[in-house]
Amino acid sequence: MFKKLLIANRGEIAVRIVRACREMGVSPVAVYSSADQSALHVRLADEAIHIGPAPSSESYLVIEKIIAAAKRTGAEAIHPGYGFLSENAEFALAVESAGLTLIGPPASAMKIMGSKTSARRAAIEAGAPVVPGTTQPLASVEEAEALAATTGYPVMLKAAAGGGGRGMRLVRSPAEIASAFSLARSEAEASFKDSSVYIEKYIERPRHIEIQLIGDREGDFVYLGERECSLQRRHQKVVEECPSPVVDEEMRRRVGESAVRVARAAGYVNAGTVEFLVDREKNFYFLEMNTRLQVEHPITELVTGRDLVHEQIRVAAGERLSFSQDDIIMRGAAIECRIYAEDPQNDFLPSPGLIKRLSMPSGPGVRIDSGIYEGWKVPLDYDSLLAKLCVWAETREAAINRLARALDECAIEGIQTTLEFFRAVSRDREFRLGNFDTGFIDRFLADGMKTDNPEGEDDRDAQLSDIAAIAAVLHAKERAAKLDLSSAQAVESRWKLYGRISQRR
Amino acid sequence: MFKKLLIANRGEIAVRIVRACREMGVSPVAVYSSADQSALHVRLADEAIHIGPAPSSESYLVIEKIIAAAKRTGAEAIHPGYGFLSENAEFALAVESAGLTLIGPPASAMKIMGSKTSARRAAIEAGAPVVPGTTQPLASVEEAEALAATTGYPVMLKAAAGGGGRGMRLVRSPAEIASAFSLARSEAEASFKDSSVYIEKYIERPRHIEIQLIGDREGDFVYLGERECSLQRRHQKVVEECPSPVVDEEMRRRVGESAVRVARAAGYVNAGTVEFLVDREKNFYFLEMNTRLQVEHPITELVTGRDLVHEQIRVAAGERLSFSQDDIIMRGAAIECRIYAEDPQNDFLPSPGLIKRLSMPSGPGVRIDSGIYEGWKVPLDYDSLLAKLCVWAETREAAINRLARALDECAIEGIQTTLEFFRAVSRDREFRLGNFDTGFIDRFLADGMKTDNPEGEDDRDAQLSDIAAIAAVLHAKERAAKLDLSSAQAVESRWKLYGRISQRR
Amino acid sequence: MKYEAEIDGRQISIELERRDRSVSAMVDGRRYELEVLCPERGLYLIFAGERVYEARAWSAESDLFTVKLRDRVFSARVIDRKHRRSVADHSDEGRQQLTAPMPGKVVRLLREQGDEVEAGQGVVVVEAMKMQNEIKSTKAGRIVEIRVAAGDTVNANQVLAVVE
Amino acid sequence: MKYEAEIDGRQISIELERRDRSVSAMVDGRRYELEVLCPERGLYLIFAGERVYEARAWSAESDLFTVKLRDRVFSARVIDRKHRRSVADHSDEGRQQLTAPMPGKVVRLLREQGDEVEAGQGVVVVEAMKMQNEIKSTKAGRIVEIRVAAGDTVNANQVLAVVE
Repeated sequence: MFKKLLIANRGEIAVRIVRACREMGVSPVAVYSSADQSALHVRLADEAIHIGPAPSSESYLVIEKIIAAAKRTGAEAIHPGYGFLSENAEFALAVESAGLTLIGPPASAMKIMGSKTSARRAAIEAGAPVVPGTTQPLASVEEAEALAATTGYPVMLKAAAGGGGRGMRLVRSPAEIASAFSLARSEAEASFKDSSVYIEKYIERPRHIEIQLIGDREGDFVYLGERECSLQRRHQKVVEECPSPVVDEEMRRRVGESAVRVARAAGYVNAGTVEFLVDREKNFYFLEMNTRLQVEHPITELVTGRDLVHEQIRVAAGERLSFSQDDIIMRGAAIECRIYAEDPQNDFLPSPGLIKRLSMPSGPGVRIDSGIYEGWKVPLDYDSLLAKLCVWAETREAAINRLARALDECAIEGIQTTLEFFRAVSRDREFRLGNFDTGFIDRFLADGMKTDNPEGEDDRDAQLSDIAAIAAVLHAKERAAKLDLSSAQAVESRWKLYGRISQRR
Repeated sequence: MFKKLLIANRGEIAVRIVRACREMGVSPVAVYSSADQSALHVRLADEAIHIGPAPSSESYLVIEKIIAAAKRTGAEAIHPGYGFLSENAEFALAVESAGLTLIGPPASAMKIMGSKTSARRAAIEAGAPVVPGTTQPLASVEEAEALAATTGYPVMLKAAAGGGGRGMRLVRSPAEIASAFSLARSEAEASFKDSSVYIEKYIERPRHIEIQLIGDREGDFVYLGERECSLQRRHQKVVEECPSPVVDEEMRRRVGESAVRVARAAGYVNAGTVEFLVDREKNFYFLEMNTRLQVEHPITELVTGRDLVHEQIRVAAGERLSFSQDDIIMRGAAIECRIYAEDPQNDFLPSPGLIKRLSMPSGPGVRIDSGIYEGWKVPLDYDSLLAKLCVWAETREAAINRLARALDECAIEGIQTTLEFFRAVSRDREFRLGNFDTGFIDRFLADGMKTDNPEGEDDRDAQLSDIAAIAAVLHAKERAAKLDLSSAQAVESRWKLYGRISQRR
Repeated sequence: MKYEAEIDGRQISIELERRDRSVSAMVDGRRYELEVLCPERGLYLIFAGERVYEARAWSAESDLFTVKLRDRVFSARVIDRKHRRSVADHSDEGRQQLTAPMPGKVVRLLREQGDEVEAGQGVVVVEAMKMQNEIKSTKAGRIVEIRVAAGDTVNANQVLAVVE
Repeated sequence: MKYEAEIDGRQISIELERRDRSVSAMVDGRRYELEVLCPERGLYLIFAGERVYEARAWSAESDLFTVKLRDRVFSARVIDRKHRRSVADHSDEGRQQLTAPMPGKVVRLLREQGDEVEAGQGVVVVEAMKMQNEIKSTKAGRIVEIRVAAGDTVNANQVLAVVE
């Protein structure tokens, strides 16, 4: 086992890895930018190396600085967390050339999964179902028509060089395809200076699930069930659960085995996640593979009872997997809420700043992975994830009830967060029924985050709002009084001080 | 299901029950003494009733006040927690006569288990092994000799009216028994004005385990494995774990079934715990039954994945058990530390007072059940349990490592707590090996809580102690500076205030 | 003492008397006799008969408060009658101040001083936490002043530009 | 600045200079060049080369500090040279003050004023948190004063009785 491990990350995930190190008797080394010197991950580490100014392009993303920090402290391994350099094949190679161990897959596997085209090819070769269509550019509108006829309508035309929704056209019938094709092409040309367009079957109201897996260096793989990640806002996950409400034992086995085949085909090692779209008929399609630890890994840990970060470190140190496929038993249900520093009342605008007060829930079935503390000034330089609130309970319904309870105990004062938004989601009828797809949150927000009030709630609302107004007035008075009082007291204590000094003389 | 439930308790267990209520859609009602008006369990409740001055004999122990509070708020059920009225059969009867439901066993079962003699009789009738001997007074030294010969030496002579170790004599051989008998008798006479003495086999270096069980009103019972409770100080449990390091699947089944037979014989309903002594040969002997929820129930919840408080409430509401014996699967290992307001450096003297700062651990596998908050003044009127730190991990070893990690993250400033003591226990070699009995803690304390330093640690110690001294000096300076500064600032702001006032004029 | 407040957009008047722990309040004619403790800074434990409410209150701006009650979060503005006018002043007749809705960094300027802008046209781009935000003019006019440059760090509510 | 300190019973001398975040310290001849941040009240984040230490410091009495460093808790007394004598004063030659080791309630008096006591004999019983504690005289003598009565609430270190 490693004696010392460098964590090339910040925030809650760096804290998560520090904790795993402590639990394994490995000394954790932190790196930090100038914005993060007093960050929680630094506070909890044994050693900490400054790697540059606040912008991540000059600190957390600079490969040479990370390697140098590892060399300087004598760390033998590097855990990249998620984001930053975690899926950078060049970084993986640099770590290897420096004679260090990366807690992650080999660069070759990262490369295969790093490009849409090669990942899709690998998935097809491994026999995993992919969204029907082609990633090759369409030569003509006739080819588009022919392919659309084969896959069946609706289809999606996508710019090959695309991203962010530009150069995309949904086509619901053969009548629309010719004009859509030329529109998509010209939009692609305008946006990316590349008019190539390809065609894919359009999955209506899809769900988004992903399989967690881990493999050791001897080529053994185990999948640890799926996570449901359909609750997204602008393609960013906000609520995840494990297991998915639509996946049964048999489907789990099929999707899981599919995921393992894809990973094996890519020569994958260590923890990774294979994402799938699921249509209304529960057909699943390979989407992509994330070649790193995921933000939402804790819900898999809660349900399977396995510690993914411990296992990652063990596998990277050359140990065999400590469990086999038969050892993976799903128990109960877990849900994660990503607490972002964003204002749900104001179009989710970022809200960095000082955390004046912090109150986190605890008790049965609650797990908090946090990168913040009371008095910490959340910097504006990095992404807005503050902490993750995860709950576990015997059933999905019990987990949702527990989530609502835990959210009510939770308060982050000083900045705006998504807590309020989650309180509304946890009480939403459709969410509680498990009836949702990747469009749920946009629809939910368009409806004004309204939850149905049980009867008699209107009276309670009026009273609550009166009590809230009274509290606001009390607080306004208190603040004003404190200002006066503190000055008065201080003058008095100043007198005392002078008094004491003169006595001493 | 109940709409409203009154919690006849305080501290962490009241908070635990409030949380269960919230998760089940039941409105929680708190009661509080004058010392507890701003206690955490009050803060989290929907309604709160004042039931008298600080002494529990005038508040939490007054049956009429509890019943009146339930009546006044319209609560349909009462959860007594542990301690206070939880094992009081008179209270159980009063609740029943008031037309309310007690979350607990019927008064009849409490009565049977409330007396040593009737509990032992019930256990014998149910076929559970008991410590060989008799609870009947010995008529003569000859009878004592005869019985000792049957059970085998060593034996213990105990005052029938006894308690607190008085009137107890350990007899290791036939030669000692005559004088021990007369000494025990006269000590019993002096202490309790009752010279009756009985005989019991003395279990050397016993372990203390207990079976958690729960039964519904239809007479179905399920046992939820055992807890190891050997780590005691002055007969007070301080560290518990689940499962016990010495119990295997087969022994668990035997002890569990024994426990269920005892409960069934007593006409038991709801959650209860049957305690056993285990000798070096793994023979187990019925000790007593606790007819209530135990302090240490969370570790069973962590390992079995069942929520005992939810199940208690469901069963009390007339529902059938939501799981069967086959559903109970033990997964991994859990440990609980009871954080007491006591000073381990000073003979565990109580340490009530103001909690100036509070920092609780979180992350994977950590559960905190706490009754305190930063700014809370721990009253001197009640027992010293502040919070429970529980950890869960895949194996016992991993759980101990996690415990050490979590304890290191934990800080309670302002009062003395047992945290430091647990840090030493978690690093103790014998504890880590699982080699202990009920005498472990006394021996550990007698050795000065010393843990073996790994090599090279002495240098680290010297450096750490220097750094600690520097921190102390920095803090001393800062405090002194703050005193000066705050006066200076205040005078300045006073000036500004005057300035503003005069400008307005 | 009388206060005007606005809570979640609703205007109310509050009369409030406090003697130690006892608070008598009249909210739009509804009377409350309360006992109030303050176990933590900004935390009010409010007893109303049998009911108990834990209210957390904090403020971002001087007269704007956030109040959390269990599962509900309220925005409350407590209005001092004397200053009412000055608070209302905020949006001037002819001039429009473009302010940063969040702390961040000015990434680039989309217009220059002296430019004419349409309503809804972006003037400055501010970035924070990897999200970019176009600060738009809400009305047509001329940019009379730009107070920031690319690269500047700005606070929430800081004036970035003035449109007339 | 020079300080005398006692840490876990060990006497040390500390010379310490602080300029903003930079702290130079000499502890019994060992030199430390440190960078120190204070992210929370009483919490010192100390950088020593590559190493980082999170130290929490708090005090019960004015010159007695508790310092927690990860898994270790230290007791430190920072001694102001001028006051050294007065601190040492604590235990008088002939007189012995019996003090409460903890806050609590006086349950009963075991002796009366004027009684002779042996060393180790109990004088007052104080209860807190359901635990009773006999406060014993450490030497033989006569109880010249009892300052509390049964039922009184006492603070830690409060003088309960005086034995001469």
